[in-house]
Amino acid sequence: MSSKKQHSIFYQGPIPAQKIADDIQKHSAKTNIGAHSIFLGQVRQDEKNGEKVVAIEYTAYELMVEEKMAVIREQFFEKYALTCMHIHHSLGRVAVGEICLFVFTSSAHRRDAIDACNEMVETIKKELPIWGKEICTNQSSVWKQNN
Amino acid sequence: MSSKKQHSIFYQGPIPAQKIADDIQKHSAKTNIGAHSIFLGQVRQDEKNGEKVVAIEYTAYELMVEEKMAVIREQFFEKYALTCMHIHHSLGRVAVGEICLFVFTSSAHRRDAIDACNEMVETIKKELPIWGKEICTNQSSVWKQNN
Amino acid sequence: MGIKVLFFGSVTDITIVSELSREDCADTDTLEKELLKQFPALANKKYFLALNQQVIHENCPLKQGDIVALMPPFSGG
Amino acid sequence: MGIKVLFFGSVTDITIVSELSREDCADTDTLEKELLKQFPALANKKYFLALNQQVIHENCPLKQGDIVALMPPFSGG
Repeated sequence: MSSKKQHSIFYQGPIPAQKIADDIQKHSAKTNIGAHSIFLGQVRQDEKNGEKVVAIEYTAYELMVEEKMAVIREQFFEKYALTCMHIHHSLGRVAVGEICLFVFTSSAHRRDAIDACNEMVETIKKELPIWGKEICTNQSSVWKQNN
Repeated sequence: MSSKKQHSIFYQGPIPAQKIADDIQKHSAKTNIGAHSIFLGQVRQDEKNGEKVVAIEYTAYELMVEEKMAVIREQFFEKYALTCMHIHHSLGRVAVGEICLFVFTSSAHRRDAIDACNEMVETIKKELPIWGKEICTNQSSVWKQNN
Repeated sequence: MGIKVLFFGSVTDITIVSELSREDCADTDTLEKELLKQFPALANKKYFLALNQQVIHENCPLKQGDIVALMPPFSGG
Repeated sequence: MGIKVLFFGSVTDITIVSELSREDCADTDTLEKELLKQFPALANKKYFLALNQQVIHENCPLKQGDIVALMPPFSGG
């Protein structure tokens, strides 16, 4: 439960709703927390070339992600008065409707948790070497592009 | 599951982490969702006049809250491209470490869910006739003030 | 049916009761004067008035069945 | 131990393999030229280079044990 402990952000397959509940529950012992901010990315049923997306397959340069996250984590704890910050990103196949990203920040007062959560979502999308491949109904695939 | 259905935002006592998981899980069927933003208010162990807060007791002008929320909800669905928005606020006693507020917004693209969630938290604190009374270890109490 | 008066939050520290009824009252200014007589400590209290769940900022006529609420600053969340 | 080259995302559509080794290579410019000879379609591909998990924007000398990665724009989240 140490707030700055570094462990892999990667989760094999979709992130279960139950894990989110368990993580929230764990924080009830931290009585200096007043606010939690959570962002969840869910795989959306887009259409690519007329075919429906059924899943995204995620791959990553894991070693580089871990090294970058260690630096980013330090920066966030310097910038924001956070009690804790937990980040989980799926690897492998995540079907439409399932959760692929879980960002969870906590603080005494709401602005720190909210602002850190928002900035972290942007940082993950821009800075981390992770790639999503959208798999369609006809087995065709399209590499995802972030905006 | 209709996104604009109006029902009471009030929840008797603390909001269980399990309810949050169940609510997230329900949204996996909505395949046009790409992003969820969640804010949780947790009762913090402040000190008041040298006494530790052990709980907050919430009361509300329930009829007025429901009427205001119906208007606010319409405004939010006009302003943001939301798939759904769910708000739960505790009534009665919520102990330190327990959840008293749960704001949950969903959208196709992340900005709508995130911005709506942030604005809703501020709106709830400013606009809704709800009052919190902080109960301290020695049974003394202090009416909570929002900043 | 009269006029119902509701008290919320720290206002109830003064009124003790959370609700009372008036047989009749011409307007909200008159009602406030009567309440101040009954609960003098309200004079030092910051509160808003709501008439039938709408915050009001000026004197409003009252009719049978109206609900007036005395609400201190909100502190939800 | 040589130099390890890693391919990610849409770059692997061109290279098919996700990893290969070079016995020796003077610098990243030289390595890129060799890779372009082996995989000509890389010429039309947008990608960044990372040397030992750090994005690089200019030519860098290579030594035994170095890891070079070819990474197309990120699309996590």
